[in-house]
Amino acid sequence: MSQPTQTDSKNTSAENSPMMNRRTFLKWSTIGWAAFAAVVGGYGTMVLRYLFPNVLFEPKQEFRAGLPTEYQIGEVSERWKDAFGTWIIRDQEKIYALATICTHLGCTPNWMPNEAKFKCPCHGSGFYSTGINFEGPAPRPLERYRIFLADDGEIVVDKTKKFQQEKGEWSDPESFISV
Amino acid sequence: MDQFKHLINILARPYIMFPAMIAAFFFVFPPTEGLMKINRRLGLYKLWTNKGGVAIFSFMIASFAFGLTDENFRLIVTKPDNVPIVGLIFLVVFFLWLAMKQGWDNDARQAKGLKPNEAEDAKENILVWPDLVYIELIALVIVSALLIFWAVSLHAPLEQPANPTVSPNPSKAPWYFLGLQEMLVYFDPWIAGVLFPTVIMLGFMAIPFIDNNRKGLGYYTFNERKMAISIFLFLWLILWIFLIVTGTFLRGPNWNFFGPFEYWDIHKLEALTNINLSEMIYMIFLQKQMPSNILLREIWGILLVVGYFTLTPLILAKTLFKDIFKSLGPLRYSVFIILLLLATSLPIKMFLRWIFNIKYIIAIPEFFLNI
Amino acid sequence: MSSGEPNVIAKLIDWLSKTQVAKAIFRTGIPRNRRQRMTVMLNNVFLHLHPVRLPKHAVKIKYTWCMGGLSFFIFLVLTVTGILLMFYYRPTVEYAYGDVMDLKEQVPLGIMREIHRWGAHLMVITVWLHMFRVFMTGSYKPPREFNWIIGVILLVLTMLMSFTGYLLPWDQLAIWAITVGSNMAGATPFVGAAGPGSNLLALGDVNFITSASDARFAMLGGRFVGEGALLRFYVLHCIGLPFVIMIFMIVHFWRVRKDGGISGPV
Amino acid sequence: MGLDERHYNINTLNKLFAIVTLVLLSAIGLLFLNDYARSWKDYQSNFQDLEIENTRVKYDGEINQLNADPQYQQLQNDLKAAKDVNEQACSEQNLKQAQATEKDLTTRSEIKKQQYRVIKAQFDAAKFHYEEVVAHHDGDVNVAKIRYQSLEQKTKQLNQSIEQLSAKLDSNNKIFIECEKSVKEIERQERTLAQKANILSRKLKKIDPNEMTLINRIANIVRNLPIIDLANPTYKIRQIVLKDVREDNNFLSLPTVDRCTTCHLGIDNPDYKDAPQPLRTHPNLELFAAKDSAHSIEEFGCTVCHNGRGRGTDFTSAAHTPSSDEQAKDWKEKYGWQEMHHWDKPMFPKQYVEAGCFKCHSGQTTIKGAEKLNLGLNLIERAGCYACHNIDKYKDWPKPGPSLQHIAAKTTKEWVLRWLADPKSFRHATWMPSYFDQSNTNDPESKIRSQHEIRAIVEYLFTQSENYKLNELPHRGDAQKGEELVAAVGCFGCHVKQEGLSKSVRDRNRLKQEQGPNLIGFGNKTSPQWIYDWLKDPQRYHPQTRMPNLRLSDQEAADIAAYLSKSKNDVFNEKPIPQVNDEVLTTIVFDFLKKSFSQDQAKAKATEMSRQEKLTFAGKKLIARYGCFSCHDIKGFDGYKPIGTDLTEEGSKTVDKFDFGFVKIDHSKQAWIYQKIENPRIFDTDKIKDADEKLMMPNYNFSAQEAQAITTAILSFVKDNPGKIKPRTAENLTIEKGQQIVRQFNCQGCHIIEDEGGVITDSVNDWLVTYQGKTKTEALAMVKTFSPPKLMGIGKKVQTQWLFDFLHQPQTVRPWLSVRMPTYDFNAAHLNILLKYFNALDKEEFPFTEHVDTSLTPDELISAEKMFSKDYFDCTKCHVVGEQLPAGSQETWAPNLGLAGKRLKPEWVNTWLRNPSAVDATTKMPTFFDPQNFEESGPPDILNGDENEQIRVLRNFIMSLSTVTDPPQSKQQPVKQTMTPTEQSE
Repeated sequence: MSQPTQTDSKNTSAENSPMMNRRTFLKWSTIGWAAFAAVVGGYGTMVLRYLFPNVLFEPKQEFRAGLPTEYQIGEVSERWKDAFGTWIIRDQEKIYALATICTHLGCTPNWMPNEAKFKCPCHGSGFYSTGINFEGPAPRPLERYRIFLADDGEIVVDKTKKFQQEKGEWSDPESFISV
Repeated sequence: MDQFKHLINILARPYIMFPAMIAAFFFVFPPTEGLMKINRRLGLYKLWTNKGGVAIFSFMIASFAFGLTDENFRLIVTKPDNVPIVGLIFLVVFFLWLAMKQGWDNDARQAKGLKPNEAEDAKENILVWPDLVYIELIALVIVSALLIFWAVSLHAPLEQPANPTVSPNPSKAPWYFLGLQEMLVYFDPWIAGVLFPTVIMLGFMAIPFIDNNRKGLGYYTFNERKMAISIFLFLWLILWIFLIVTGTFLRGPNWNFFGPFEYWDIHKLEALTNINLSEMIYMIFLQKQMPSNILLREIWGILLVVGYFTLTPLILAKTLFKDIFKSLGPLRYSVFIILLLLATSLPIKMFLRWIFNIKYIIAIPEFFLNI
Repeated sequence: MSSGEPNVIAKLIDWLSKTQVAKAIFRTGIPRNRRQRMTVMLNNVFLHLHPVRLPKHAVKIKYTWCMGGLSFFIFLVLTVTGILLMFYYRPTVEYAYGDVMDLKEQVPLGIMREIHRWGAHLMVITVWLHMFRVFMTGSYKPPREFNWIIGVILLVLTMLMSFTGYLLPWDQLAIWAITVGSNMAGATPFVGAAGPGSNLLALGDVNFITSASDARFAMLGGRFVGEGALLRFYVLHCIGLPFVIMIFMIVHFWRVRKDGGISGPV
Repeated sequence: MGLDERHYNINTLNKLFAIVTLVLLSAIGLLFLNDYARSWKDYQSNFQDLEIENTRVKYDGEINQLNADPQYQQLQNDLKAAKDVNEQACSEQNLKQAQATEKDLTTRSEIKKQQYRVIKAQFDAAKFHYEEVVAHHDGDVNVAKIRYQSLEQKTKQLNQSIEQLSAKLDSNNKIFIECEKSVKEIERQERTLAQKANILSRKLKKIDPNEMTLINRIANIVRNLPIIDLANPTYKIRQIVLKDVREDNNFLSLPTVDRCTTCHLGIDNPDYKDAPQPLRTHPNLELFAAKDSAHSIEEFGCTVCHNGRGRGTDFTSAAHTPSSDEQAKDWKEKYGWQEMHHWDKPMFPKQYVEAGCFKCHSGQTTIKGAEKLNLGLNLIERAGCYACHNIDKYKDWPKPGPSLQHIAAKTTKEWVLRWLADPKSFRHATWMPSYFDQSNTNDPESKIRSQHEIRAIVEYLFTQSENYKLNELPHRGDAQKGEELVAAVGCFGCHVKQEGLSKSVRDRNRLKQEQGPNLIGFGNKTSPQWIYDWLKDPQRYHPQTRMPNLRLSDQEAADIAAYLSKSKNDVFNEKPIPQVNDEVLTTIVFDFLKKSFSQDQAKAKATEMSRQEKLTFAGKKLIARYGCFSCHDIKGFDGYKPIGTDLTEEGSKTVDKFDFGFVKIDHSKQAWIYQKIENPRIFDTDKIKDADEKLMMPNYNFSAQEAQAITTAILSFVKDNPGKIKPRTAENLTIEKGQQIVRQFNCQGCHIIEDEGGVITDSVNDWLVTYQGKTKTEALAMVKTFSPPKLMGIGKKVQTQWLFDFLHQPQTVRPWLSVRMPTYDFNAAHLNILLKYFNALDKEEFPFTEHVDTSLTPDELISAEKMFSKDYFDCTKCHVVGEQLPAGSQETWAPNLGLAGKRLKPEWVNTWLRNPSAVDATTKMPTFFDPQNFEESGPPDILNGDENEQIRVLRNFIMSLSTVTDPPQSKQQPVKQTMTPTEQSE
């Protein structure tokens, strides 16, 4: 029932006032609605920014692991095994951080220096010092953590990011430090 | 008996079950006249009669009862959070039958030149008080009673306290998203988890604007809307409900597939090593080194994907979907066909995986862009 | 068979319905005649969601399956049980699990939680079936296109409601289901840290989309499913999404009536 | 108009709408800016500039050093040369063949690997399937087996070919490695040498815009823009969350969250020592903040020590507290500082910062690094604050004042009257505080009342004084000898005898010397007979006294009594004693009576009493009021509770619980406490109070420095339990208990224990000069020998049983000492704690019995005697053996070896002989076995020159010495046998 009046008012608003300048009309309403759109955008931005707090109370996933020179070439360091579940290994060209979680059922393997391998005590999976699995039921190599050098030259290991060999991620520059 | 269960376990494997379902689907819900004829000849429409309904439900209840005799089946089906899905299966089948039955009845009436049942009914007006209000009240009471019985007989699950360092194997999303998780097997998360849900939502919203068939409003019918119903049911039943059922009941540790009567052995291994299309072309066919240029490396896949979304619509418009193209017009048709092609990309990717062991058609891990 | 008693009761009811109080509340008397049955629908704020009369097919449960009505009813059940649950539940990582445990073990009629959870599952199913019915009767066709869109939005909201509620018990099932679910958000193109194109949104060496600034983070309020996620999901589950869903429901019901009532053959 | 059904002109509405929307838009802009502008961002920006500057300076220094390093120059040249050589060797042509082969091999290997991965996965699955089929019998075993075996075969083959290929590849690639080897090696050396510079340059590239690429420079700005700073800003709030350091928040123990480092950015970095605040380094990095310090910031945060509001990130909300009015003014100008009223634990101002230590270190007697707090605690201990104010730490401490049970035997009423009226006029730095003539009682009326109060107290004291029969003086004492004795036997370990003592110089060592009273004025105070009686057996007069028995002979005691009685204070002695005015006395009595009776009854009762009755009645009431019984044993006050406020949690009281009266000081806890200590009655100023309502805390006349120290200590008494305190292990608890006894009995007055104490040394020095005729330099050289021994490593050194016996009943180890180890009245519990304490300090097991065979074969005995003799080590040159005094000069004299068998632990003797200076760096014992050249150090002609054998045999010999020559010092009569070196040398 309101149909006719609606169309009426639409027509009249523009034409019916002789002194009205169509240009001014457009100008002001453009400014008004543009500003209104900006306001709505501003509200949206407010909500968006509000969703990102300035501080987090999450447990630390990064740890500092000393200077690269503290690791010998060919060494499998167990320094951070208990505290952070990480082995740091240095070979001829690079340093990388291996997760101490067996890919079979999540046990913690042991490093056997004499046999130069990781051996999982649960089901006997074996891994080379590179993390590649070679014996036992483990379906895939151990995972590597993100590793990089801090400003002061110390190694930082970031456990939030993992690299899996079978996905070809070990060539990612963040998965090792070249020395 | 064991042999029989073993057979079912094998038949339930996705690469057997899924093609079989698709094949059967188009005979049961024929989208075209041709298929409709086959359907008639095979007498499949008889499913949508009372007798057919009794048959369907007897079969379902019998198989379910038989399944319950098996320990592994029982274990997974009676898991508290899985019970709704068992209910879902029965409800969906029941309402599918109900809708189809009324549809075929109406179709039969219309074939005789009569109006559909609903039209007959609609001639008469009924006061809402008390008929409808009372019916509704009864429905509410039934559902309330059902909920209370359900709540009393089945505890809501509460597992170990949350432990962010130990993930259960398998870790499953809530059941209504298991379809998406199942897609994750075949697609990267950004497709399965973001692109597909968005497209599904938008696609569903677009249905009223794509379907310009004015027939079939306000009454059940199949014949008048074969194509629409067939496509909708394909998406909803096969690509959504069926994937949820698979994800819930048939996916075990390490997201490995397990038959309904199979023990969820955490040690089960499957050969899951797949090859990217580019690797296949360069390393297996051409026996060459992979080019270092990404674009050059993935050009085949890119061509394929672009071709799929540009050439296929054109070809289809000239052949299979000629009529549809005509009735929809170019704009509607493009939207329709893109949505449809996106939907069919899932089964296509599945088949590529099963047959050619293909992982990604385009693999650019450098930009997290894998298709 | 004494005919006296029912008469007494009937008289009593009759008398009661004529009191000023009853009139004040119900306006209409006992809906006995046609006029009264019509006015009762018009005069009652809740009943007037319905029209006064309907074509016969629309009253038949065979046609409607009552799924829309049931979805709404379950939503109300969930609202009530949900409000009750909030009295005993604290959304912090320290307490959440224990509180849910206590609901099961200690809180009188803590079975509210079971009703809430199964009701939630049931609502997802009824909403799907409602959509299925609407499709099968072609009810999305003009003039009801817009209401179909609202319906799809309500469907998505229903699933989001269920998804956000899934985390609250704070058990292994909960956090890992949400972890799996939320990891997908992390793969959103451009704004997800693990999504395609996220590394394009960088200037020089400065990455702008990291695990602490992407879509997943906004959703979880943290880099993992932790206390931030629990609180955010709780707030969304209890206030945010119900508020939105209610608005859409109002529009949905309004449009059902305005678009010509329940669909029927033309 | 009516036709349109319109009222407003649409154009006007449009305009209006546009304008209000623009206003709203600008409001939103303002909102964002307001949110963005935070003062900590400015500090972080300043810090960045500093950091850049700092890094640049360091980098430049590093580069200059490198350039100056000839080795580096050499490497650069070498590198150039090696590269030139390489250009030839590694030229394209030479390597063409190898490169082609490499490419081919790599491709082949890659393809094989690809196949291997697929086949391996299939093989694994087939293997599992086979196992499963065998186990469950559900399928064809043969089919599964054949598949499994064929795949195994394939896997092996593939693996083999991959290995072959990689072997080929390795041998092929050798040529590359070879040709680049030298360059790589040099480069590696260069990298090692320039490591620091490289790290610094990398850092510079990250932080210094001048070193950045253009895009990074833009990014560096963009990342900190409003809104965008959600992603990856450099301006960040830094916080330390510590789950194990708890913050006490009204019954809730919450994890500490400190954001102080958001502004205090250089706090743990030694490079910012001179940076402007808030960026400056912590002033004591050795103990605090630094990573390897005892309180690293990552482990302890800030507020656990400093207090304040850890979550605050602006100057005021962090609850900073200025240390002076000037600073407050300065802060107001600079930072807009305001006092934070809504936080009960504002930061400690700088001068009281040590108050934060106690909450974790409450068990320790001396808190290392907290000098002011230690002084405060020691002052509390010495002044006996704990007697009136319950402080949990001092629960078991003895009363600080002397017993007044037998006061009539010690002194006269007149003396006590004068003394109470003004103790400082007798000994001007006495620890007895002043009760009368204070700021709230110095009006004429109060003065008269005070006189009567004193009179009443004295009357009561003397009435209750019990009979005490003093021992008769056996001899006439010789005051001069007495003076020498006081200097010689060690009285100055705990006492001073000084007129006109200045209180401002009382540091912690001084407090040790003031363990007992200043030895002046005895002539007025008491009789020589009492002094004699006291010296002979202090416990008889006052069973709880900490004054030990020096085992003085009758003559010695008499001499000292004579000497001390000589000291008199005539001014004091002539002070008039006011007359008693009955009216005033009655008022006092009445004031007390009316608390229990009605006015009329009280009046009646008061008038009924005789003067004497009034005096004793008022006396008792007054003693109860002033709490004299808290410090002194007074008859009739058993079961009376201390009168002062409990101070155990005084530091946790909120400011509003303190009554500041009309005193215009800063309304803060520390200001109040300081003021109270400096003038205990000040908060009565301008208040109208009845005589018995007035504040009565006595005045100790503490110096400003002391008041500050005590304030620090009282502020530190809090109820917070941060959780992360020194672990309460049995060992630590033992040490704490031991320290308490050491403190109570002032062992450190004479001995150095845990690197502290030995304050007697100065007086020993004086004694050497005055009475031994040594020159100052001589005295300085030998003072160590003549002072009581340092108690270091006692647990390792001394046998437990011997130590027990010794503490119970000292015997002479060093016969030349004039200073005596007195006999303390230790009970068994004390002794036990002390033994455990000394053992725990050295981490020795307790109880511990060592079984070492110290027997000698006849041959070994001969060798041992040889080594012991003049020809070899000449042990008797320094050591006393039995009654034989050493031959060498006095400054090298060393303990009696005759006691070694019973006294020393054999293992320790071994270690000691091997290398004495490793045990005690300041020892005068020569090192016979040079640790640098151990194998060659011993005499070659004994025991075949086997040093280890020599040490063992010598040890066994020393351990057996007591049985070889019977030492004259018998345990039963150690007192009489003491010889002074003077006697010996004559």
